[in-house]
Parts: sequence; structure tokens; C-alpha cells
Amino acid sequence: QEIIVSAAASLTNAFQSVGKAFEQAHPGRKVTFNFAASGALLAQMQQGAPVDVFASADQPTMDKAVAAGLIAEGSRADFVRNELVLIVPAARTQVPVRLKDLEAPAYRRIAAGTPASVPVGRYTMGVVEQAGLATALQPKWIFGESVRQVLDYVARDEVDAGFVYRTDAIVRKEQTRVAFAVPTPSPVSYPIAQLAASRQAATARAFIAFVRSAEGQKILQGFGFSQP
Amino acid sequence: MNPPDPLAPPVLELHVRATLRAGERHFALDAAFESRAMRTALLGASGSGKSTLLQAVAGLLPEARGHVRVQGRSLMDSQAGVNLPARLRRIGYVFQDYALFPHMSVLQNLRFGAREPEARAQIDSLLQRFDIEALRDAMPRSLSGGQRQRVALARALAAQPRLLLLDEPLSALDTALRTRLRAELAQMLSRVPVPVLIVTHDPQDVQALAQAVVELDAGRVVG
Amino acid sequence: MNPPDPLAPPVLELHVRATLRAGERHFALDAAFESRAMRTALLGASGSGKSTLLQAVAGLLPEARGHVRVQGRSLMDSQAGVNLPARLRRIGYVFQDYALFPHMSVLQNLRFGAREPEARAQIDSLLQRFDIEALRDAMPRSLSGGQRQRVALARALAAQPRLLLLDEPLSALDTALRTRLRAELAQMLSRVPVPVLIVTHDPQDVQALAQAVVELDAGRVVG
Amino acid sequence: MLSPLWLTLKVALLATALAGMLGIGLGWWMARRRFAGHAVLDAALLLPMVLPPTVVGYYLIVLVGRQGPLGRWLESSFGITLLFTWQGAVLASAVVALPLIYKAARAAFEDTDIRLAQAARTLGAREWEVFFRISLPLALRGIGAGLALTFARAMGEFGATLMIAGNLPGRTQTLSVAVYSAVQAGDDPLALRLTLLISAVCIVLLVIASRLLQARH
Amino acid sequence: MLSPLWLTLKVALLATALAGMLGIGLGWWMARRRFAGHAVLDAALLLPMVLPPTVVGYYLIVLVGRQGPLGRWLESSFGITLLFTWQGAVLASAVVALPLIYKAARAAFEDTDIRLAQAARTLGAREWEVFFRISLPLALRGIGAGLALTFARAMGEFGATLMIAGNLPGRTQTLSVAVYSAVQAGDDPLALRLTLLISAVCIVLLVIASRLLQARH
Ligand SMILES: Nc1ncnc2c1ncn2[C@@H]1O[C@H](COP(=O)(O)OP(=O)(O)OP(=O)(O)O)[C@@H](O)[C@H]1O
Ligand SMILES: Nc1ncnc2c1ncn2[C@@H]1O[C@H](COP(=O)(O)OP(=O)(O)OP(=O)(O)O)[C@@H](O)[C@H]1O
Ligand code: MOO
Ligand SMILES: [Mg+2]
Ligand SMILES: [Mg+2]
Repeated sequence: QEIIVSAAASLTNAFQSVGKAFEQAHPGRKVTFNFAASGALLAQMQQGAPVDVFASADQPTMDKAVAAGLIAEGSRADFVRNELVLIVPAARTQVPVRLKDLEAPAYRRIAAGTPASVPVGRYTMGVVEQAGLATALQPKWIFGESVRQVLDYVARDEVDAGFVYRTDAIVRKEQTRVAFAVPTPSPVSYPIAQLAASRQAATARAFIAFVRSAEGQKILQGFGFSQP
Repeated sequence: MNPPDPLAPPVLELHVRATLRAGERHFALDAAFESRAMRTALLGASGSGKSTLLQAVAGLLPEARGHVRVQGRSLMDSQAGVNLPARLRRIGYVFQDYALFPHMSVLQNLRFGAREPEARAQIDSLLQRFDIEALRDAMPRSLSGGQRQRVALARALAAQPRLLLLDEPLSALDTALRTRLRAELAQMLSRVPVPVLIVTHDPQDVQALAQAVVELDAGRVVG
Repeated sequence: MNPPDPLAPPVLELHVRATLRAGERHFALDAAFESRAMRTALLGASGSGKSTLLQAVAGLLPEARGHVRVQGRSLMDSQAGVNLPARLRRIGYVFQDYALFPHMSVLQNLRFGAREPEARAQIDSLLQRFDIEALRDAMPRSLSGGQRQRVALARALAAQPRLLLLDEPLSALDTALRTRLRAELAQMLSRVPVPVLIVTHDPQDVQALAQAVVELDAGRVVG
Repeated sequence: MLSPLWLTLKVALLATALAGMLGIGLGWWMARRRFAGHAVLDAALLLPMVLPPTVVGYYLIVLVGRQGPLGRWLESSFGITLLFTWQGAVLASAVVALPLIYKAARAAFEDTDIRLAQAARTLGAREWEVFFRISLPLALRGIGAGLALTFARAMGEFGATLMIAGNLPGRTQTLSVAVYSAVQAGDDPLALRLTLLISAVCIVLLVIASRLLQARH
Repeated sequence: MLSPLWLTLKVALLATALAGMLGIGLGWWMARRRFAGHAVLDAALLLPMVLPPTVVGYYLIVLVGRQGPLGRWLESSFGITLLFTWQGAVLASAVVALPLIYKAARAAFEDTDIRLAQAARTLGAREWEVFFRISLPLALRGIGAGLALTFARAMGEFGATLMIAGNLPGRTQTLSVAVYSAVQAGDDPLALRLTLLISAVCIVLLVIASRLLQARH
């Protein structure tokens, strides 16, 4: 019995570990992952991709999936939280302590995900607007195609600061430093759900349960995620 | 050679009209003649339309109108809506610049048109007659001018055509070889009676290979 | 024509060795001769190496060894390490298959080699002499065989060469035109004394255009 | 690392074959025919190249997905589904690479001497013989270059592939998708290893192919 | 919608010019010279095509970024930075599209008749004259096809572009990045509008270019 789990790219490393543990705990069951940007995953499912479980990095994408009637009723649940953090290149001596510091001329370039297509970029724009910094920071933005690109820019010292998830910052902890966590108006929570069309509903539910179980949560925390 | 039979249909009856254009220039071909001789020489100054006429007879000029009949067989008759594709005309055409297939050896060039086993069987003797056996595996690009011309001639004959169109087929040969091949050709043609239309500038070719002469001038038959 | 001056250096001194290979076949050229005549005819059977020799003289055969001197000017001397690139040899070469530039009009072909104003000024008269003025704007692909040959000849002359290499330059012309051009050529050459090496199969060409004859056989000079 | 390699080779070779047949055929046809809109069609055939592969992939799934007109017909008539299968990856790569071979083939066919095709016809050759024995061999160098590009593109395609075939390790994850994932996952050493592998494989195959082509000359 | 269009055109045309000069030069050189490793170099020149653009972009950053050897040199010597500038986008597109014009040019040059180059030399032409007046015009059809592909690729490039140039609206956001974003964001109407725009622009430009090329024939 095999299920296909379409999961947001930012879950790649964490879910691979979760999948192995799940297969050990449930002999005879197999999980195949399909990692891509959440938007691409949604487009595939809308066109009838044979997916059993969908794990999105944001709520709006999952909302669209629900609206499209793709999701089995009652199966949706938030399973982890992530945190928006501001990072700077590790070599920098000066580290900002609040958002307003970014107005300083020392921060010429600030990287973020493309708001239209990368969830982390949407969160970033949200907090910046709320802090009343939208106009001030507008000329400073460098947008990346994915959160990993933002991370890479900071790691290479190409930008002066960048907004990423805590889980991403961990991947490059040698080259980057977390300046501070940025509280978001709505929490960065990841929803997971079973597809209505799944032919392996039992296994799909078992996987979701495993992800939410103590064992699953422990693995996810190892990758920097926190409990929902 | 027997004298032509006055009751048989003419060997060649043709009337071809075509206009070639390139930019401002154009050339109008409007040539008509009948010939009861098996072998007709086509003479005319450079640029008078000889090669163009051969192309029309071979079915390679889509814009050509008129009619072409060979021994009563109609290859083209635009009034009757007949226009046999080149493939079905069974013509052995020695192009003025040979048009050898550059990616095929001499032997493969000859075999290309020799479809029937009978035609294939004859290839060796053709290679011999034209003194190109040693070149059977050579590629055209490594041949001399005269060698290429001989391959082109052999290729046209290998297809066992029902009409031969020869566009200056011996022009690149030295005098000795030319004389020998002229005789060779005359002998072969007397054994297998194929109608021939030959373009040549050499009076000796005319004498040895043709029984009738048609002269073109500026696209029209004169004399 | 004055008789050759016995004290002047020979017009042509050459000894060329080269081996052409294609697959299993090879052809060895090893031709040496000297000529005190301004115009030398190169005879030989088809495939005897005439065109290959001309290519070597023109500097187009990288594998050629030996020496080539024209009126005392050394174009190649492999012992002395001299090997003038083709560009600097100032040779007017009429290729056996013309090698006209297909993307240039007749006029552009002629102008290509005519670099000096003096050379350019002469183009109109060349077009006239070879009866191709009407074709000045035509592209090579729309020319007849004989027309192409005349353009090739005119192009070679337009560059005001110091040596003319003519590979069967009149073979595609009808008898009348051939006679006329032969005379024309002879006249031009008598006015501007350029050394000439001409390949031809026509005894009349030899008579009218050459004062000496060299014969090749299987890559070597005979007779 | 080997399973994506075989998969990649299978997908790239089949895609090259598919795009090759279609592209050579189209190139031949476009080289010979002239009609109204010829130039526009020619330019339109480049569109899979102009649009970002992800976008091509998106429109492809709209077309061949289970909901799509073609996808529904394929499924109901033959039980074939392309989404999340390696066959889907072949389709995606072939579509994205098609312009390469099409353009190369058309230019190569147009540069061949029509007089040789005519000579073949006077020697009794049918049109398919003219094509296979004269035009195609004469255009071989240009077509070979086009096929090399097609193959390279098919090896490297991941945007459209990711959309249609998904990123299923062991089933539809090709090497280039794997490199992409590795880069995204921040696994630089793996990305580098995969990059070297894909480069080496590609060079070896292209060198072999060019040897074979040369031997024929 | 217009600002990304101009930017895209500027980037694509400059990238085509850059890749064109380099690729035609390389193609000419590779067509004439033979040396050990020739076939391997030929295959290696296709690598920017084999690797996913994102990966190419990634390695380009490593090279021309501020930390990169080339980037450091460019900055200290000329004060040029490529990252996050439209010039960077030109570089990325040119690198990704280079194999197209290179392969096409090499095949086209190899198919030209060397005897015509020789005839030109006997008529006193220097090597650059032979190149510009004989070889290049004779290879024009194949090279034109290659340039069309290069241009199309440069229009559609976004993987590497995005990496190097960032996605700065109004400054480095090209049309293809915009389509990509729209598709990712699930904004279908916008994606469709942008797709139609990019397709129309590309078709119009390619048709004009082919007219110009034909007029020269
Ligand atoms: N496409 C074309 N457009 C216009 N004129 C053309 C075209 N092709 C050929 N011609 C002209 O048509 C005339 C006849 O050409 P053709 O090749 O039939 O001459 P020919 O009698 O065979 O001459 P030659 O003995 O020199 O080979 C020539 O003047 C030539 O320039
Ligand atoms: N690349 C090659 N490899 C091997 N043999 C070759 C090559 N090129 C030409 N040959 C042979 O060299 C010989 C001389 O060729 P060349 O063209 O010089 O003859 P030619 O005297 O000009 O003959 P023709 O009067 O027929 O033009 C021919 O037998 C030809 O087949
Ligand atoms: O995990 Mo995402 O959808 O690439 O931000
Ligand atoms: Mg003719
Ligand atoms: Mg010769």
C-alpha cells in the first residue's frame, strides 16, 4: 500500500525523516513524497494528480484546495508551526534588533520571497506593512523565487538581511545568524489534509496521525518546527 | 542504324512553354519540334535554353506547359491535364553539373536508380565501360571532373531509362577518352534502342551520336 | 609574341609532391617541370592530376611539398620554409566547377577580387568582352552552365593576377562563343603579359593559347 | 543516485525520439511548403521555448490532466494517465525540446540542394525514398546538432516535468529534478555530486553520438 | 505589464547579441580546428543546457557573486556588480542560451563549401573577409535558426535570471518571471494575459526577423 504525499518544498528534509519513521512503524506501507512549491502542488491536484495527502506551507493554498472540493471533509489539521525570522550574514558585527532598524542606510538590500508566489514573502510583506515600513523598505527588496534563494543570498553575503523561516535558517547556521524572530499577525502554521479522491484513505489517515503523534512531532522539532 | 519508319509515331514530339524568373530578369522558353530520329542533338548558344528544355522534358519544371511525347507515350500534355511526375517518366538525365549524390559512393550512386535485378546485373559492365571500376567505392568529392562526369553518365544508363537526356555529357573528358566513350555510347545505344536528346557543342559528338539536329536560339527552335 | 628571353628566369619552375587520400584510395602527385613560355598548356587524361596540380600552385593543398616559382618569384619552397598563403599569391584561378559565390550577384563576384580602383575600372569592359553585361545583377543559380563559366573567367581576370590558372575554362561554351572567347583571351593576354597555366582538352585551345605543352600521366610529367 | 539516472536517460532518450520524429517531420514540411501564415506558424512553434517551462507544464496539465480534454479522452479510451507518470515526463520534455529540433531540421533541409532531390526523382525515387535516402542524410549535420540540443534540453528539463510528472523519488524524479531539489534543500554536496554526474553522463553520451555520426560520414 | 515587457526585450536582445557573438565565434573556431578533447569540449559547451537553469544560476552566483572569484575581480577593478542588476539578467540568459547558437553555428559552418572560402583566398581575401563575406552569409540560414532559438530562450529564461538578477519589480522582473509568479500564485487570468502577451511579442519579433533575413537572400 503506497500513498503519495504532496508536501511544500520547505518540508523536504523534515518529511523525508518522518516518512522513514512512518514506514518503520507501519511495515508494508510506503510513502512517496512529491515536493514542490505549494502553488504548483495545488495546480497538480486540481488537474487530478493521484495525491493522497497534501501538506501546505500556508493556509490560503489549503483554503483554495478546500474550496475546489479536493479535501476530505474533517481531515484538515494544522500540524506544525514555523516562525518568521530575520537573518543576517554571520560575519556582520552589527545586528538589527527590531524591524525599524532596517530603515538604516546600512541595510541596503533586504531579501524576501516573491510575495505573489512564495508564502514566506507574503508573511514578510504582512509584518512590514503592519510596522508601517512598507514605503521605507520598498526600494530595498530583493525577491527570491523560493525561501531557499533568500537564504542563499544571505549566506553569501550578497544582501544585508533576509526574511526566512526558522527551519531554513538552521540549514545554514554556519553562514547566517538569526537576528530576531518576527511575530506574524497570523501564525505561520502548516495545514495537512487527506484528499477526497484518495484510494488509500486508511493509510493516508494513518500518515496524518503519525505526523501529529508525539513521535512525528519530535522528528519535526529536530528540524526546527514547533508544535501547532 | 535502320532508317526511321515513316509510319511509326515520331520518336520525340514536343512543345514546351515556360518562363523562368529571377528578380527583374526572365527567360521565356517556347520550343516546339518533332523528330523521327532516335537520337537528336540539341544545339544552341550558351544561354539559349537547352538545359531548361531538358529540365522540362524530365518533369522538373513545374511551370512548364505544352506537351511532350516520347515514341507515342505522353509524358506531359497540359491540355489533356496529363503531367507525369518525374519519377514515372523513366528518364536517364545527365545533368550539366552531374548532380551526383555526395553522401553515396560511386556504386551506390549507380545502384540508386537501378531498381530491377536486371538493371543491377548490368552495373559492373557499366563501371567497366566507363573506366571507373577502380572508383566504385570512392565518394564523389574525391573524384576528378572527368571522373564525375563518367559516373553521372553511368548512373543515368544504369536506371535503364526509356529516354536519355544528356547535357554535354562528354565535355570534361580528354580527347582520347572522349573518342572512346563516344564510340562506346554509340555502340550501347545501337544495341538497346533508347531515344536520346543530347546537348553538345562538339561537332564530332553530333556526327557520331545524332541523326538529327535541332537548334535553339533565345528559347525558340530555329532552322 | 616575342620569343622567350633565354637569360630571364623561367616563367614557371615547379616541383610539387602531394598525396591525396580518401579511405583506401590515394593519389600521388609528383610533378616537376620548367617552362620558359608565358603560356603553358597542361594536358593529361581524366584523373591524371591536372586539377590537383593547379590547386597546389594556388596554395590550396596544405600537404603539398616542393617548390613553385613564377617569373623568379617564389610562391612555395618547402626546403627554404617558404609557403605563401593563397591570399598573397595573386593568382587568378578558374576552378573546374567555377566556385562562384552563390550569395553574390555576377558583379559582386567580379568585384570581390578587384581591390584596386584600377581593377574596378576594368570590370565593365570584362563584362562586355565575355558577353555577360546583361547578367551583371543575376545570381549564379539563375545562370546557364556557359554563363557561369564566363563569370568565373571574368572574376579570375578582374583580380589582376600575376598568374592565371585556368581549369578547362572554355569547355562549357558553344563552338562560336568558344572561338570568340579564345581570341578575346589571347588578345587580352598579349596586352597584359600574365603567365598562364591552362588545362584543356581542346587542341584548338592549345594552339591559340599556349606556347608550350606539359603532359601529366598518373601524377607525373611525361613527354 | 542510480535510479534517477536510468529514469533520466529513459525519459531523455524517449523524449528526444518523440520530439525528433515530430520536429524533423515538421521541419521537412515547413521547409517545402509555403502558405499564408507560414512565418507565424514557424514562430509559434518556438513558443514552448519562450514560455517558462513551469508555465508550459501548467498548460500541459490543464490539457492532459484527468480534467483536461485530452487527458479525459486518453483515460477513457486507453486507460492512460500521464500525471505523475514517467510517460508524463517524456511528454513534458518532448514538448519543451521540440522547437530545438524543429528549427534545426527546417534550416538544414532548406540548405540542401533541391537539384539532388530532383535527380533522385528522375531516377524513379518515391517521395519517402527522396526523404530518407537523399534529404535526410544531406541534412544530417544540422539535424544531428538539433538532436544533441534536444537531448541536452530533455536531460536538463525540470520545470515542466516537475509539474506533470511530479517529484516522486524512484518513479518520476529525474536527475535534474533531483539537482533542483538538492539545491532547494540546501544540500550543496549532494547538488554538486548530482551536477557532476549529470554533466559526465551527458558529455559521454554526446561524444559517443558524435562519433557514431562521424563514422557515417 | 509594460515595464516588464521592455525589460524583457532589452534583456533578451542583449543576451542574444552577447550569446550570438560568442556562440558564432566558438562555432566557427570549433568547425575549423581539430585537437585532442575537441569532442569533449563540444559536448561540454552544451552543459548550460543540460543543467536546470536554477542550478546554472546557482553556480553563476558562486562565480560572479561578491564572494565569487570573478565577481570580486569585477567589483574591485571596475566597480561592476552583476548580482541584482539587469546586466546580471543579460549574463544569465546569455549563458543559458549560448549552447543553442553555438551548436547551430558550428553545424552551419561545417556544411558550407570550403572551396568557396578557398576561392575567396585566391582572390586576396584576408581571413576576416572570408569569415564575414563568405562563410557567415553562406551559413546564415542555420545561424538565423540558432539566433531565433537563442532569442526565444532568452525571452523565456527565468530560472537562472531569477537567481542572479533577483526579482526586483520594475528593475529586474522580466515577463517570464511575472508569468511564473502568476502561475505559482494561482492567478490564472493574469497568467493567461501575460502568456498571450509574451507569445504575441515573440511571434511578432520572430516574424519580422525572418522577413529581414529573407530579404537578404
Ligand atoms: N531562374 C531563372 N530566372 C531567369 N532566368 C534564368 C533562370 N534560370 C536560367 N535562366 C536563364 O535562362 C537562359 C537559359 O538557360 P539554360 O541553362 O537553359 O541555357 P543553356 O542553353 O543550357 O546554356 P549553356 O550552354 O550555357 O548551358 C539563360 O540565359 C539563363 O540565364
Ligand atoms: N581526396 C582524394 N583522395 C584520393 N584521391 C583523390 C582525391 N581527390 C582526387 N583524387 C584522385 O586524384 C586524381 C587526380 O585528380 P584531378 O582532379 O587532379 O584529375 P584531373 O587531371 O583534373 O582530371 P579531370 O580531367 O578528369 O578533371 C583522380 O584520380 C582523383 O580520383
Ligand atoms: O514551502 Mo513553500 O510553498 O516553497 O514556501
Ligand atoms: Mg546548359
Ligand atoms: Mg580536373
